[in-house]
Amino acid sequence: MSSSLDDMYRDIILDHYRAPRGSKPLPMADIHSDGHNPSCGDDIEVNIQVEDDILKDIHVNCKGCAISVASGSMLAETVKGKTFVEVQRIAEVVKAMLKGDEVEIPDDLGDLDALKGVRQFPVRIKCALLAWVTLIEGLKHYADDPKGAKPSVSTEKED
Amino acid sequence: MSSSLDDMYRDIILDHYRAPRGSKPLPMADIHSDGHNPSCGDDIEVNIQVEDDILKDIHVNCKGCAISVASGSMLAETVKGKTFVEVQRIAEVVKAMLKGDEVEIPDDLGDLDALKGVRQFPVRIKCALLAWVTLIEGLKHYADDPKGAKPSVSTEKED
Amino acid sequence: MHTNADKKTTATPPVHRELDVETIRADFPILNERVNGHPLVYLDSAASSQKPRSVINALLEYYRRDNANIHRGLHTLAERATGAYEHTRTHIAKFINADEPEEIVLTRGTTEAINLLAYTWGEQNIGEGDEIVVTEMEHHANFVPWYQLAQRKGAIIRRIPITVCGHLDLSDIDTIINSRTKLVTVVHMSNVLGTINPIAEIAAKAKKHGAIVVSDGAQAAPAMPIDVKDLGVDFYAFSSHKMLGPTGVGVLYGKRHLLEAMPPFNFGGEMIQEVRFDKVTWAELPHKFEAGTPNIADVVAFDAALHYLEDLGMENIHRYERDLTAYAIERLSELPGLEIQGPRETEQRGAAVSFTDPDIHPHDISTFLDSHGIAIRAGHHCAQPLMRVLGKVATARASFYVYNDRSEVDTLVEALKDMRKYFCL
Amino acid sequence: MHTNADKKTTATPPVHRELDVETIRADFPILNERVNGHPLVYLDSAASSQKPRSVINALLEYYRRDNANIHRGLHTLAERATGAYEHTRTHIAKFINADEPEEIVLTRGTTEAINLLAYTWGEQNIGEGDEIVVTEMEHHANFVPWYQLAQRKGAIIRRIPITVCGHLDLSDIDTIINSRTKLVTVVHMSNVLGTINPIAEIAAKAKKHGAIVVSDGAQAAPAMPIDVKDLGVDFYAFSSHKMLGPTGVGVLYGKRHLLEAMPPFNFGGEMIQEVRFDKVTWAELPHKFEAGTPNIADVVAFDAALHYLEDLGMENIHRYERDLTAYAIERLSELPGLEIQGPRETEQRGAAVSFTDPDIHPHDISTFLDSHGIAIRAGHHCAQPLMRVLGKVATARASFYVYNDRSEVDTLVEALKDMRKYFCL
Ligand SMILES: Cc1ncc(COP(=O)(O)O)c(C=O)c1O
Ligand SMILES: Cc1ncc(COP(=O)(O)O)c(C=O)c1O
Repeated sequence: MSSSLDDMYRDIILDHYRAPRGSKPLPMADIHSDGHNPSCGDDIEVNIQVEDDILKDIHVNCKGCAISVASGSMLAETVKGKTFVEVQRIAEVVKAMLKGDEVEIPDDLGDLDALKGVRQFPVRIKCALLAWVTLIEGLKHYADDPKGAKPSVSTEKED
Repeated sequence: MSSSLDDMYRDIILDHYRAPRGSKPLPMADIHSDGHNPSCGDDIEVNIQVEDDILKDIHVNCKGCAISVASGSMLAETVKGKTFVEVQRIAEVVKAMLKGDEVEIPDDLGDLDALKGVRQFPVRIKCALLAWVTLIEGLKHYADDPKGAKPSVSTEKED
Repeated sequence: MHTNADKKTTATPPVHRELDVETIRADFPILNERVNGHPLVYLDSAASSQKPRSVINALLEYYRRDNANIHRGLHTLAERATGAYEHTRTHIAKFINADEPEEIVLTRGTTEAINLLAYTWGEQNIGEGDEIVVTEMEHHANFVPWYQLAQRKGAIIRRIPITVCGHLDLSDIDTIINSRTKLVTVVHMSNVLGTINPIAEIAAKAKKHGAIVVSDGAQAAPAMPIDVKDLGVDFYAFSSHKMLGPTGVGVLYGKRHLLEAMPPFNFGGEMIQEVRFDKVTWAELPHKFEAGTPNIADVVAFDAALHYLEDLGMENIHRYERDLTAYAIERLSELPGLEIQGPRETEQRGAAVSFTDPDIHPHDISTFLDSHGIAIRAGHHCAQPLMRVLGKVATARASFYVYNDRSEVDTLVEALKDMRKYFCL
Repeated sequence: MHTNADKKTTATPPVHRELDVETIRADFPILNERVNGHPLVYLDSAASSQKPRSVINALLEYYRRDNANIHRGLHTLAERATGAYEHTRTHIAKFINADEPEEIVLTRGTTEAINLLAYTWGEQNIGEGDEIVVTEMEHHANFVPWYQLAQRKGAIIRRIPITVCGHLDLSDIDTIINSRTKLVTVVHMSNVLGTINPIAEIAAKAKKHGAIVVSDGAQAAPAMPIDVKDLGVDFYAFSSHKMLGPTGVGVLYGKRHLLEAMPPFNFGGEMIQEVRFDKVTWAELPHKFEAGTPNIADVVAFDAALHYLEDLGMENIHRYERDLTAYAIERLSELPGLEIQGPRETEQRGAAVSFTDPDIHPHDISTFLDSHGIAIRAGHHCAQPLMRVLGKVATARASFYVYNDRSEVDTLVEALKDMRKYFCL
């Protein structure tokens, strides 16, 4: 097995992929956001229940490759219970990391570090990004108009 | 000097080129025909004075390369004084020869044999053809309508 | 076997002969590459084939001895280059049994060939309410240009659906093709399903209504003997790079009277007869459609690819691929849950085999196989409408060519077994 | 001197250095050819340049090691091929000082680049009564597409005339470019006259009226440093095959905001984002304009050509050519009756030198020179409107590049003397 393969599919990623977190549907979500990468066929749905400025609960439904599913699962695990401001910051850090910037992943977000291996596979970066961009879009949309229609994004325009 | 060059520019051709026959304008021509090869810039004008079915006199005015000028000059020399039928036949023989068919050039048309060397230079065949095609077109036109407008042809459509 | 094709005219094609794959493989330098520590197993020829030494050498020789711009040159190199370029055109005409070289227009590839057609024949002949018939299994190259044309013109796109087995469903063909039909365009062999479509049969239906018939031969031309007359098509398109030739060369075959009636596509040098500031006239076929300096070197080298194919014999290639595909389908069927797309029987099928795993996304399959040195393609294969019909977002696709053998199928199957362990255990 | 360019990033370009032509010549295998018993004297680089070994080897290496289809592949070869292809795009952007690789669209050549522009930007932005400004010295590639567009749209073509010395006559420029002007397109260097036009100055005039500025760099890009920002152009087009690169590759540079607003040209794979039977969306720049499998191998090898040129230094090339051209003009002027077209002084002039003999047709000149191993071009050079202005049906043209030297000019001049004896004595 080549080591770069194992760099990408780290145990932690395979673990998230096999048992995605946040897979329980949320009947009463406040934020809904859809992501879609047509060339991959990756499809993601992010639903969030808000309480004050906290992301109280989150549901991520991703149909896609191991990377996009694991990334969505990590997202669900990471952001649950955090404030809007914190989540925004984390999402930006992950985006920067995936795009190749040298960023420090805070210790309490240790799992996310596993996504770094994806950078060796340029065509797969957008898979890892999809969940995060979908989340950011959802938050932005909610801030602008809490009752608005749900946004729909893609990460294929950025590569 | 390469022998193929001398095959094309035979002395007889250079002689016709340097002193083209039929260069005297005909004030009272019955047949007028124009030929033009845009990609070469070869331009030819053939004017013929008819008496009964004989091509009594001919004027060929060719602006072009040595091959087109020599071919026009040979044409003037050859067809002068011959009948329509004879000329038609000669023109077809020359066309066939230039296109690579194995044809016999009658002894009395000896000079024309010199045009054979052109066949080694595919891009120049249309130069040698131009005068003959212009002549044929003029004859055809005259047969159809002796008072009609003069035709205009090109040999660049045939290669 | 004489596989290092040269420029001599090929003798009558050998019949009923097995391909000697070992000898063939020796002609393809890239097959000695190692990928991620494994010998390269190249199963992505439907995307682009590898090139034999004779084709690579033809390029080399061209640039070392003959290179010059063509058609307007009166010097020796220009004449050699022009001769070689036109020689390939003549060869292509023979290869697909066209009437004459003037019916062969050289393009960048299948995509450009079809776009040329839509911009010229299409602009001129398609009007409001006219119908264009396509199939559900078209590559984007043979769908989007027609879709755009229809949008511009107010024309209607009608589709021939597919059966669950991956064949065209011709049961409604007599309604789909009707008196409003102006154009019927059908992929000869699907790049996803492998299906070989009954072009002649469909062409006959189209002809009854006076419609023009186009076929996209990008996958078929590399794989089987092509006779445009037997197929009954008016236009046929294919790409050099999928049939052992260089990238950047494609072919649009068209019947002379149709090509003659069409306006030019691109404008510039070589395609005009005369240009004045106030009047422009076009060159004769096929130059009318080849504006500017063409991809001379690659066209010249494509000749060597055709020779290579002819030396093997297109019938032999077809038979060999059928056999290898049958073996691949048989072996892939051993894998639990693996779903194979397209026809099972190999009578009307080529060597592109798409499959999906119930649990593993095709992109993960491809990445995993690559770590074993195995190159396959994963994605929608530029056939998103078909993917939607199949209910898939993507498939994995292994595709085989003359240099592939059964042992490579075995390597693929073993790796797929490992893969399930890797991702699912 | 390090002329065997490789893939390492080039250091800062060498300044004020003489070209070492002997070393350069050793890099071009074709220069060892003999033609009609004479060593080849290749004076036809304005039609197509010869290729250094590094470019030929890049092709070879690509096909031997990396060949695969690009962009959608998830396997190693596909990633290598994609990387190499996109690497060239980035290199081109740097070579002409574009802001970003997305502003570089890869085409078959200059001709296709300009046609793409006319079909997309032109279709969208030119209407009835709008004016398109061209010059009298345009190559057909930069005239006929605009002429056709104007015909379709009822737009008006206006021409910048030339002076007797072969420069653009800008005395009426403020009438020619006016508030109705939508597009100004000017050849950067004339392939017939050699004139280098003041693009920046004309662009400034055009910009005052909000017109778009296009320049045809087919002859200039091989010969001098190009900075699209200094030139002030919106679009710039050129061809690989005239600048040491393979045939089949060209470049359309365009400013991002303009490219973004333009509709696609060809339709098919790679250029779409999503295709449904009833809706199609486009991929991002630059892929929107690159439908289908591109000419991958040649694009990859073009990188080696750019390296080779950079290693020599474009400033050095320009200076060398100027010097050689001055020598050629001086020597040709010795010949009685020979008429040289274009500027005499070499400050604003490149290395294409057209001439005519009062008694001998350019085709005969070319054929005669070829018998001495000398390759020149004769004809209208795809600039028939200019020929009409010059009052010529054709000219002979000798053109020089980095591998030519003064001794070859001497050979040309001696042969021309022999020629007059051959034809006229
Ligand atoms: C000034 C100019 N423009 C355009 C072209 C056309 O370039 P291409 O034939 O590579 O498309 C040429 C070369 O022939 C040229 O010299
Ligand atoms: C069926 C089919 N049609 C068209 C194409 C497009 O060919 P190209 O990319 O060479 O233009 C392909 C290949 O990608 C194909 O498989």
